Amino acid sequence: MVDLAFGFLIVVSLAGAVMAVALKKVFHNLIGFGLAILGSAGVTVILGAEFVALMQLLIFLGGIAIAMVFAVMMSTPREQDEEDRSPGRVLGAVGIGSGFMVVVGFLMLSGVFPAAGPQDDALFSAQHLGLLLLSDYALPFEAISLLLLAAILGSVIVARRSREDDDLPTEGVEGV
Amino acid sequence: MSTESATLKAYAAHPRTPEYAPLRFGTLTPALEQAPEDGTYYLNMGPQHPSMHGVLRLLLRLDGEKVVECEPVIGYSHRAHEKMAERGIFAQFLPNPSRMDYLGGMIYNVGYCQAVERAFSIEVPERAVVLRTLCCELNRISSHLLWFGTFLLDLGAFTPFLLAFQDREKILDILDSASGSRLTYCYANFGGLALDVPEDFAERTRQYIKEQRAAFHTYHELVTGNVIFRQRCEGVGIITQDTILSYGMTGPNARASGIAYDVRKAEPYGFYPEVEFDVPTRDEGDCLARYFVRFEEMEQSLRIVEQCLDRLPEGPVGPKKPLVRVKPKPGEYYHCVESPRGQFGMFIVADKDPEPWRIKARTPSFSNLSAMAEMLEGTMVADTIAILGSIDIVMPEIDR
Amino acid sequence: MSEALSSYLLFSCAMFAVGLVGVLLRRNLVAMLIGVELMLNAVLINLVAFARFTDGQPGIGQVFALFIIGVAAAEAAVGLSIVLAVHKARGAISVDALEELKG
Amino acid sequence: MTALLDTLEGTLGGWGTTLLVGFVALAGLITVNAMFMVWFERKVAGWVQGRLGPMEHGPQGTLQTLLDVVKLLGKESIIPAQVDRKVFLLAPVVAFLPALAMLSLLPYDNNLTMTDVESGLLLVFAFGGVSLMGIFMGAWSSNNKFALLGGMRAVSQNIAYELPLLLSAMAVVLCAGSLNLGEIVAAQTGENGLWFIVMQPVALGIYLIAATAETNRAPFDIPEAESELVAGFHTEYTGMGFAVFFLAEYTYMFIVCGIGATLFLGGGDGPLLPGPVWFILKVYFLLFLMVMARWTYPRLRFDQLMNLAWKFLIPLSLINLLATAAVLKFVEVGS
Repeated sequence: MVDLAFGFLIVVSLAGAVMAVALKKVFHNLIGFGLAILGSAGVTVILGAEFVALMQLLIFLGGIAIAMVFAVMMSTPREQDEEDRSPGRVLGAVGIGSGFMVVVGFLMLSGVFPAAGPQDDALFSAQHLGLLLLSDYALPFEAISLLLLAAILGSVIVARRSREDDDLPTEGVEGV
Repeated sequence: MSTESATLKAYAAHPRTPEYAPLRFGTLTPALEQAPEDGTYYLNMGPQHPSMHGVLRLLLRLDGEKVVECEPVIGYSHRAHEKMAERGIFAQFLPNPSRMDYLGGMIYNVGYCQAVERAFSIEVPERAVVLRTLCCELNRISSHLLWFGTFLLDLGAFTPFLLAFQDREKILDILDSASGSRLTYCYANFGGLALDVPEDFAERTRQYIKEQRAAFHTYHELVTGNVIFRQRCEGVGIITQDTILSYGMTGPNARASGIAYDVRKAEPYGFYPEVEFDVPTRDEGDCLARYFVRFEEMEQSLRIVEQCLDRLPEGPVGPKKPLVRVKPKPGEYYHCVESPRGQFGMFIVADKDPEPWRIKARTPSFSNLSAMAEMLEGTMVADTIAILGSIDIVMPEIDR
Repeated sequence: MSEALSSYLLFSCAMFAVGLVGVLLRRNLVAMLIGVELMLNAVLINLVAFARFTDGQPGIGQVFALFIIGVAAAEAAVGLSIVLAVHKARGAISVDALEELKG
Repeated sequence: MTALLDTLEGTLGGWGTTLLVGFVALAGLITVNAMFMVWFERKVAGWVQGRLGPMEHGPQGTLQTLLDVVKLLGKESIIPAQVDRKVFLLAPVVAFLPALAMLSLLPYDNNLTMTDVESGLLLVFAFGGVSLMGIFMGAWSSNNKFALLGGMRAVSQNIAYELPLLLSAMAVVLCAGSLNLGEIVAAQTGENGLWFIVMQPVALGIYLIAATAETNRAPFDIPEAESELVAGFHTEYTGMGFAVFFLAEYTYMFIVCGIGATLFLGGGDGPLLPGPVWFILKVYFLLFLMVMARWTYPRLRFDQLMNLAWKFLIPLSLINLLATAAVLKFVEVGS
């Protein structure tokens, strides 16, 4: 049963990933991206990491995908399909991608990892993760929060600057 | 225009036809095909839109949700009322004015009659004068109630709409019992009224006044103090006095900006000089001020109705035989009345014929709408709807 | 199948490759961003899989998976605001609009 | 009933039976809830506005919704020429499907949850994001400016209100010490357990406001504000497409109120009546509040809505969270 679900999720997420890359309209890419994330969140659940899967859904799907959709809506639909799709480009990109896949896949499969069998589920609980984050990994945790803060400030500044030079009437309307 | 037909040429040569004015409206339409370069876009609101009060079309150029430019496009319910007047005798135009402004039909009907009576010196019995005033004020309340309902509907509140309509229904019943029609009245005719009121009229009206005062209390509790309503209205769509004067806005919209002009006081007609009432004004000029002015007007109207009922004389309500053919005196005449939306004027040009040579109606909503386009710039889409609702326009009155 | 480390590794490898192709192939900035996110997602699965099937504290893999999610969010925030800025300035969201950044 | 289950288990196996029974139960719940809610909403509206509401079909008009559904089913589904067909058709499904998953997570009683997930609360909110994708797909593919504006509004609103929603729920999570919905209920029903409405009245207020906004209900219904945007993101949808969006909206209302009842009102806790009945009663009490708000208030403007979220609700919920944490710490130190 789990195998069946695993196979299904892999097919769904790889199909989504291919859609996300191959289709021409960015909005369709985004739908594919959403599918890929849904599928891989399922894979993460099968791996027993429920909390990580949740975060995948919440942040990749709820946050990033929505933000991207927003960016797509801001741009006009016309400019979304003028793209260079010459056979050379496609072949080159796919060639590099499959080359990578072959090399890294081979390396991974031939690698010897200290196998431990499936681990105890208690070590995968959100509680355990929370304790780890606040004890052993407190420093990286803080670093990540600093990174996020910097990213938010940076994006606000970048987005703000481009707003300054529009000369449309702004009086009487509060900033959103 | 080389292929102009003989008929068209003759028509253009006719002294009645004015020169074609350059078309101001609709010049933006071709731009709908193509988005402007600067990231703004056109949004075509109406003529089929839930909150365009009939068939107004607003062409908005938007930057996100902000209105950059606004162009009202009118004419979708043009029925050539003024031209119709020239084709019949004066009495044949009687049913038309109430079709122009279907919310203030009684006032338009009475206004036209008074204009003709004043022009050709027709006597009106005292009872008819009082009854006309009374019915006009009831009509004003019903119009304001409908405005109240639709304005709140535009702001997204549904309940006040139905409450207001329930109260308006009572007025319509009363006017129905007197005139026989509910919306487009033809109650007044030259020299008086078509019918006398039924016996229980005074009693029913008094009962209604009592109920309406209680209903006003409900409205205030439900709406006036509401935080969201205040936020949506306060400081939104401010009309300055300059704008009002330059566009010739009248009525509650002008009074909400502190211009205490009311035809009933400035150029008294009918029974108004005899009754006591105030002209409510506000200084803010925003949507909230217009809301308050209309509310206070409804209360003043109730006062007038009460006084009319108290002082209703006995006697005939019109000439024994209906005055169908009036005897015109050549000349130009203007008479204006206070409609629920402002100054409604009838300009009559008469020669010796029994038909009017020309009738021009000065309708208030046209000026009000023209000024609105100026106010909308820089507001948000939601405000557009709120402002449009607060101005209270009636499209057939603009298009005629 | 779901009990073998190699199947997860192959899966994440494939997803990473698809993301890589996306970044190389597309000229649209948002589409390229999608490719990058796919790659990050693949790495995340890899980390969790290793945490599940290899020796050592299983929390570590997950903690780093969470860090990756955080980095992905930060990257998306900055990336998208750059996309918006480019769109405002150039009227297009293609990398070709940024030619002059070449040295 | 058990015999039927046994037969099913014989033919389909354990998993299949669970799936089938769960699916049938959820589908039943969704349909019955939507039908009841539409009728309930009309009746409450009638009551507020001093009229009767539907009266014609069935006692007190109870069959009115059924007939409405039949009407919608019989309508032609118009697909405008310029839409992106695949996305257009997919959108209502994407908007609706997460509802199934979310409903299966609700604890209808202490031990009655279809899927008991360790972090069930977070999962519910995560699926909320998926349904937002559906709304957006509908808005984008319609190729209509009103729909697009509605979609933009929907997304900004949902992003803004997701934060206070999560933050107010987190205050409860702090009190309960768990993200599991069943355990949150258990924390309120134990020996000296108190419903969290007592400890977290502020959070409940924030939660209700944010939940109303998340489900795009009046007075926060700006994504589909009919007086401005005609019908917002579902302007171009007719017949079944519209019906599915409609169904999704009512199901999400049930879900957010179910979560609200779980977090603040003790889930299925109550005397005399069995747990699920109490749960349903509490959910419909919260739904009644939402319906009343719809028939009482005017709609907010877009920027006012944003200001309410960013300048008032989020700081308030942060302060609430902080105060909760501080109080809990003091209690812990004190004991």
